[in-house]
Formats: sequence, structure tokens, C-alpha cells
Amino acid sequence: MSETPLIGGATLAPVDSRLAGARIGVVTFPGTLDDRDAVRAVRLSGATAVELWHADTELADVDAVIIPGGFSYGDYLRAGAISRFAPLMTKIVDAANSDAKLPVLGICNGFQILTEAHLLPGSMIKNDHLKFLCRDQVLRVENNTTAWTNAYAAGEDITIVLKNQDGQYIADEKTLDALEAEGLVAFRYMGGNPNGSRRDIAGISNAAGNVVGLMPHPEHAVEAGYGPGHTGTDGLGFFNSVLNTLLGDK
Amino acid sequence: MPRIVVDVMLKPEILDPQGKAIVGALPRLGFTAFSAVRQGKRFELTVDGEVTEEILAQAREAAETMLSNPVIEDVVNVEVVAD
Amino acid sequence: MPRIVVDVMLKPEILDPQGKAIVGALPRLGFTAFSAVRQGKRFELTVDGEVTEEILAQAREAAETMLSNPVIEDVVNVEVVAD
Amino acid sequence: MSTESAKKFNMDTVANAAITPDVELPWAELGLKQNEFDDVVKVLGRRPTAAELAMYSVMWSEHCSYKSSKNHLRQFGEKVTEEMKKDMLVGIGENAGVTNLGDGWAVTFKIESHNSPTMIEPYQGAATGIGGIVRDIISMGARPVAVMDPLRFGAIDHPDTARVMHGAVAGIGGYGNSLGLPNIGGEMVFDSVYQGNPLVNALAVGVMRHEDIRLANASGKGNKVVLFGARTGGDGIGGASILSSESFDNSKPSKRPAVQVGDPFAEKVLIECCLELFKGSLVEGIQDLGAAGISCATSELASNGDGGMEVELTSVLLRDPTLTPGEILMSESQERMMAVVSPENIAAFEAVMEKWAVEYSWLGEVTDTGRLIIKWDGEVIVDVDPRTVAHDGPVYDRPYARPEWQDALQADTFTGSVQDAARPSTPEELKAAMLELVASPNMCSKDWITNQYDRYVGGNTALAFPDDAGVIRVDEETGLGFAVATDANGRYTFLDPYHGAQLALAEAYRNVATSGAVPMAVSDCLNFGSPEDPDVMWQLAEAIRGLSDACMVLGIPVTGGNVSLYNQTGTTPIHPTPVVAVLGKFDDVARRTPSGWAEDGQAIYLLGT
Ligand SMILES: Nc1ncnc2c1ncn2[C@@H]1O[C@H](COP(=O)(O)OP(=O)(O)O)[C@@H](O)[C@H]1O
Repeated sequence: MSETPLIGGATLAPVDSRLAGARIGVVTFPGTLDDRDAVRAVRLSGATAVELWHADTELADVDAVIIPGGFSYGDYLRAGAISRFAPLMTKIVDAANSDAKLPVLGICNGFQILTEAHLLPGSMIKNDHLKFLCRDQVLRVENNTTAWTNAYAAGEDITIVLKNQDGQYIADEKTLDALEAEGLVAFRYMGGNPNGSRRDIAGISNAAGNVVGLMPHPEHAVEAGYGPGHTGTDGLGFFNSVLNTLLGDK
Repeated sequence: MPRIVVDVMLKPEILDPQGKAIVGALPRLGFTAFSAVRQGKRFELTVDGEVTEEILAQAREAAETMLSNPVIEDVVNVEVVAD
Repeated sequence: MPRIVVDVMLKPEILDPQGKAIVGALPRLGFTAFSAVRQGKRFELTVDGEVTEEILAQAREAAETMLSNPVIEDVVNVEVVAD
Repeated sequence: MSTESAKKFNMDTVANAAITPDVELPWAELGLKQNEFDDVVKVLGRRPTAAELAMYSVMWSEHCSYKSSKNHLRQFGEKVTEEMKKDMLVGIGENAGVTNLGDGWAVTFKIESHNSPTMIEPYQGAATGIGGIVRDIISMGARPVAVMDPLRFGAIDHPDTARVMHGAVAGIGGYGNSLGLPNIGGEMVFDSVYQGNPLVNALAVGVMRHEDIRLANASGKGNKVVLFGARTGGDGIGGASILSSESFDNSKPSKRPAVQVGDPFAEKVLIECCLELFKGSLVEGIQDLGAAGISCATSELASNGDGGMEVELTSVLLRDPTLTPGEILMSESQERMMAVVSPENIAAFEAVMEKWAVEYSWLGEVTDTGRLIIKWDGEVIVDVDPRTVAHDGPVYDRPYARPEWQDALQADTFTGSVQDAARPSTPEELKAAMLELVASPNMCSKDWITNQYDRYVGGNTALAFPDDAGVIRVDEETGLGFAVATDANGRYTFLDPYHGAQLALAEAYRNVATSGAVPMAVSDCLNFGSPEDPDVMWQLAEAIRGLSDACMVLGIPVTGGNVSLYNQTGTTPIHPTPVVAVLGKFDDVARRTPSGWAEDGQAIYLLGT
């Protein structure tokens, strides 16, 4: 028997004061679930996580924002429908659309909120099989030029966690064609479409590349031992990417 | 093609979490006129051809047995809409 | 107390996974008359007092902005029911 | 406040009860036996009011009072050594037991049943089962961190099994996933003995710092009693409309729902809200509202405290304004908590409620009278010694005897994999038997279920399905954590209840040990038929005796659990199914061992006998 622990501890990225200076906001709505995971992911990447509350009216000088997964307002009415009207969301939408192009990442419920807020096109409906599905999911990185994907290689396959009930991405054909033509499909499902999403789309970005939304969860794949296959850390690239963007490295 | 609309609502005495969340959110958007909200389901069943009495009876039965859960829901409406 | 009913359906061009599951299951229970099923939402908004034009306008606006997502859904009906 | 609605009832007050001793009361319809009703009258020295009757009838029910099992359950408290108790911070009797994990951390866990609600409405029944057990954990002062769900359904090819199973699994997922609690394990057994009585047991685990442990007691005269969370509706009091006799006017009581619909969003908010209360030390005592609702919360808080309590029932926020006082006392509405708050913390308490948009109402205060007084619009409708409601219920020594058929059952041996076939002897037969085994519904992959559960949320899940135990990291710095496994085998227990229960414990113990954890504590859910059947009562008595003996041998104490009786269709009981959960400790979860072969070339050993 080998004496090596099978999983690592919460090893922090090398302390780099430039990284720690980056303030990444993580928004909590009533019913948000993956906020603590997103905070941990930010911390593991070396940046400083700033907790934001949906009712806040200021963005607390953050350099980027993550809208994490969960069931904000229970997913009642429609996933993301009620959260979209939160005071902080107005600020986030304005900042994302401003010249400063605040980087915004919407994960799962966060993606749903971003579409409800019209920061990203399309919408999510119930999975075609109508069930909640939790599994390790392979994604292809289709666009590695966004604020949240530049640490990946174009065409790279990554494994992160998929878990949702309303994950079927839909948009009209014109929108889908435009997304494809402009290269705004950020991620596609590999190894079988898990929910009926049009054109296997798992995540998209806006034209400026600062806003990215996806259904699967990179924040659950940042620490060996607690992610896909007991070892996966493919999700770290999201957080490293935004640091590259903020530090002007990419 | 004619359709039969079936409306299903949670029984009045049953908690409706969705309606509760909606009624809480409406005033924040300035919609202050509503004291309660209940959210139910609307089914549209398409019929190829004419809606006979027999087909309407099928719809009513489907509404009671499959489209609604009689333990917690009521069928509040079954009607034909032509268009 | 009067209520305003708001009906919301997925746009016709969007495939409705719930409707599809239902239309697949109906024949197994002997309900063979229906060629398609779509499942939407029905909201009942309770108004304390009279339903004025202004309140109805509020309901219409709430229906368009919050109760439906115009990217995928249509508001097919807003009407007052008294009882 | 609601004096308007208060006027609608012509109250059966304590004063009224004293002068009208001969009023007929529906005690039998409420499930009380003649001797039990006589006891109530003796305890009170007068006939109970309608509201008091409501309280005694729910609190003295089998479900709340453990009247048939109490005499046997004592063994869990008696067969323990000092050594076994060394890590036990809170034992049986509180909402959930608490075990010391070290480094100032504590872990609390408990398993409970929600069997019959699931039969009636599978989705909501199972969902509210998760909701209920999670509130037990919160009320200890802990943050819930994981759930598990041992399940038993009827034959896989019976038409009703799909209804129950699909609904229950979706409900467990729907509620647990929405709470952000990883589901880290469970069981799935199909057997026709559970056709009319599926078993949905739900387990929750929570963690806390030692100083955050909260107990359900109301102490300190002048401290305020508050009810918060969901409004009170007519849920779970279907049979109680007969209490209409408490209102002597003609207005018919409205329909009362027989099933409860859960609101997981409300519960998630309640969790965060309670944790914020604990962090600010804003509550003196806290109790979740489960079965028996306000009856249970007020009487338990008051009787565990050092004084009494006085509350005004018209202050309860209602979802249904037509509820009568008795119904309000019995309502099982979900997602509610009751707390005791000292006057100087009221403002801070209210600020937390406002932040999370949780509704609350102040009901009354802690007194030093030793009495639980409940008023309706100022009139006293309940005046009792809370202990008599919460703790001094009836206890039965039900007759039991080894069934005559037990010998025949044990003599009926099983010879092969295919019924009536001989033991496989050729390689081909062995292969066929093997394939039949792995493809059987009880042995096949459980992915269909587990894929519907979130096992990742929280980022601390070190092991979940398909491993033998679920493992959660508690402290990121040190890697401190715990493992939990649940096991039961109804068929073994049917053959031999004493050893069957022990086997369940041994299996859960092994599953925890093989994950690399040190087993520390046990919680159990005893699913049996009717205790009024001496055969069943024998099974129950033997199972408890077996389990408690085995706990002594293994050196780990039972810290809590639940008994679910009357799981039978007509006179046919389910197989006796004691579900046993074992909790173990890791100094560092990095050392946990997954099941399955990790690398080519590793040697395979078979240990044990
Ligand atoms: N109802 C359930 N909920 C969650 N996990 C389950 C459920 N049923 C089975 N599992 C998980 O699936 C895996 C396989 O279960 P099982 O075949 O019973 O294991 P074993 O036979 O090794 O005890 C285990 O990790 C178990 O915890």
C-alpha cells in the first residue's frame, strides 16, 4: 500500500500579491447554493473573494463577478426569473455593458439569471428527460478568447460537474446561427448531449467576451479529491483565465 | 386545429410555494395591486379533426387521472378553443 | 374576491419536453384522441376590491415582464374572473 | 392582532371545561384510547378543553410518544459504558445526538422515516421527509452538510412501484438538491413485502463548533417565544376537522389537506437564517416544528426548561384564517421553527428575519409558573403541566412472543440462484447465476437514482456513490471529517430479528471502517409492523435487544433514531427493517479509501471468514 494520500489538501496557489489584489465578487441570492464553492475556487486561484448580497446596491469595487449556481428563489416561476430583478443585478448588467466591461461569469443558475437579465441570449428549459441530472461531464472549449476561458487551449476537452434540472439551452435558429457565426459558443457537451440543449451548447459568451454563462460547474472541479473522478481540477482554468484578463496577461 | 384547454390549480388549502415567491416579488417591481398569487398549469391538447363529445370526455378523464394529481390539485377548467 | 388569470405558453416553435412526455404517455392510458400536448402556466392574481383598468394594466405588464420570459414564452391570455 | 378571526369561534376555555364536565369529546376519533383519555382527565383534574385534547392526542400518539417501544429503547441508554460515552456530547432524547469530532468540532446526525406520507403522495411525502430531518439537525445549532436516503419499495414489476419510486426519488432530489446538501449515500431495495408500505428513511448530518450546540429548552423568565418561517396552514391535520366541536357555531370547517407540500426554498432560507442567529448567539433555545407542530414545540421547550411558558395563539401567522385553535396546535405545516429569545436580542433577531425575508411572530414568553398556558384572544384554552404532554405519555408493555412460524421459516432453506434450482455446479451455471445476481434489481447499478442527486455541492464530498460510505470534509485546514453508512436487511431480520439487526449494524460499521474512518456513533430507524401484533412486537423487541447488545460489543453508542410502526397492509406486516446508520471519524479525509480497484496489478485479498 502506498502511503501517499489519495487526495490533496486545500493547497493554495503560490502567493502572488498581484493575484491577491484581484477582487472577485460572488453573489448570493436567497436560495443560492454554490456560493461557498465559488468563493473557495477564487481563493484557490489566489485572488480575493468578495461576498456580495443580492440586495446590495453597490458592487464594492470588485474587478469581476461570479453569479453562482443554486436554486435562487427556489427556481420558482422560472429559473432565474425573480433574481434577475435584484438591485445588485441592475449594477452588474450596467457594469458588464459599460466600457469597463466587467467580467461576469454565470454558472448554472447564474447562467439562467444572465439570460433572464438579457445579458446573454436564449434561455433554459427543462431537461429533455425531465429529471435532475448530476454527472461528470466532458466539455469542449470552443472559444478560448473570453475573459473566463483564455487559460484553456482552443478545442481542449475538460471534465467538470453537470447538475441541473432546467439545463436545456434553447434559442431561435437565427440566434443560434449568429452565436455560431460569431464564435460565441464557448463550450459544447461531449460524449452525448445530457439535456437536449440546442447544438450541444453548454455555455456561451457575449460579443465582447467579458460575460460568459454555462450550465456545468467549474467551481466543483478545482480541488483534487472533491471533484470529478476524485482527481479532476479542470475547472481552475476559469478562475485563472479571469486573473489573466484582469492582470492584462491575455 | 381545435384544441382542448385543461387548467389545473393546486387545491386552495394546499401551500403554493411558487405563488408565494411571486407575490413576494411583484411589489418590488411596482406591482402592488395583488394580494395573492397562485400558479397552476395549463395544458393544450390538440385534436386532429372535430372535437366530439367522446373526445371531450376523454380529455376530462385524462385531466382527472393524468394531467392532475387529485391528492393536491383540482381541474378547474376543461374547454374547447377553436382557432 | 375577483382574480385576474394570466396564461403563459411556450412559443409554438419551441419544443416542450413536458408536453412531449405527456403526449407519449396518454395513449398508454387509452387516451388516443390527442395528437399534441403543450404544457404552460396559469397564474391567478387575487385583487382585493374592484379590478380597475389600472389594475388590469398592471397585470398585463407583470405578465409581460415577469410572469413570462418573452424569449421563449407568449402571454396568451389575461382576463378577469369574478367569483 | 387577529381578534377578528378570534371571535369566530365560541371558545372551549379552561373555565368552560371546568363547569361543563360532561361534554362529549371526540377523543376516540383523535386516536386516544379510553384509558388514555381517562389519564388526561386525571392529570388535569377535569376534562380537557378541545385544544388540550388536540395536544394530548398528537403528543401521546405512537409517533410522538414511542409508547410501544419506549420500554425496549431504554436498552440503548442502559447498555453503554463510560468509554462508549466519551465522545458523546448530546445523547438520546434531544432532537439529534451530538458526537465530538475533535479540534472543537462536533457532528450531529439522525435518521427518520417518512413512510406513509410517501405512499399517499410520493414526491411530497419523500421531499418533506428530507425537510423534517434537516430541521432536526438545524435545531441542534448545526449547519446541515449532507443527507442520505435508505429506500424500500415494492416489487419492481408492480405497476404502483413506478409511481412511488419515481415520485419519491424525484422528491428527495428536489428537496435535498434545493437545500444545497450533498446526498452521499443510501439504499435501494425492491421487495413485494413493501408494496403497500414503502419505506422512505431520511438521514441528515450537521456540523458545528462545540460552543454552538443548542438545546430545545425554554429557560429564563421573561424571555420571548417566537415562531418563524412558513405560515401555519391546515397541513397534516386531515383527521382533526372533527375538532370542529371546539367551535360551537355552524360555520363548517374548511377542507384540510391530507398531504403537505414542501417549500425547499423556504427551508434553505430558514437554514441560513438560523445559522446567522446562532452566530450572533441570538437564541436561548430552539425547536423545529415537525409532527405535532406547535403542540410539540411549546410543550417540549417548556418541559425541558426550568419554568413555564405562556403564549397567545391568535398571534400565529396563518395561511388559512379559518383554522381553529386545536387545528393550529396540531398543524404539521413545514418549514417552521420556534425559538426563545432574550429581550435584549429582540431587535437583532428581527434584523436577521428581515434580511432573509422570513416571517415571524412573537407568541409569548417564558414564565416561572411551571405551567404551559395557551390563550386565544386572552382566554385561557390550555393550562397544563408541559411534562405531562411532552414526556409523561402512556407507556405500554405490549405482549410479545416468538411466532409459531419462526421455526418453519428458518427451516425453509434456499438452494440456488434460480428458485428451486440446485446449487450451480458447472462453470456455465456459475456464470449464469452470477449474471442473474448482478442484474437483479437489488444488486444492479443505482445510477438511475444517484444521478438525480447532487453529490458535489459544498465542495467537501470526499466519497459518495458508488462507495460504501459517504465521506465529508469538515475542516479544510486539517482535513478533519466524517463517514456515514446506512444498512439494513429485512430478510435477515425476518429470519432472525436479533441477529438481523446486528448484521445491519455490522455492515454499516464495516462500510465506515473500510472507508478508513473510526466508527463512533449509531443512529437507527426501526421500521416495523403493528406493535399490537405480538409477532411484530417480538421482532421489535429482539431487534432492539440485538442492536443494543452489538453496540456494546463494538463499543459505539446509539445517539438517536426513530421508530416507525404500523407499516403493514391489513394484517400483513413488512419485514422487520431496522435501518442502521453508523458515523465514523477521520482525522484527515485525505486518507479515505474508495471502493473498487484503483490500479492494474494490485493484489486482491479476502479478509474475514
Ligand atoms: N437511495 C439511494 N440514495 C443514495 N445513494 C444510494 C441509494 N441507493 C444506493 N445508493 C448508493 O449506491 C451505491 C451502491 O449501493 P449498494 O448497491 O446498496 O451498495 P452495497 O451493496 O455495496 O452496500 C452506494 O454508494 C450507495 O450509498
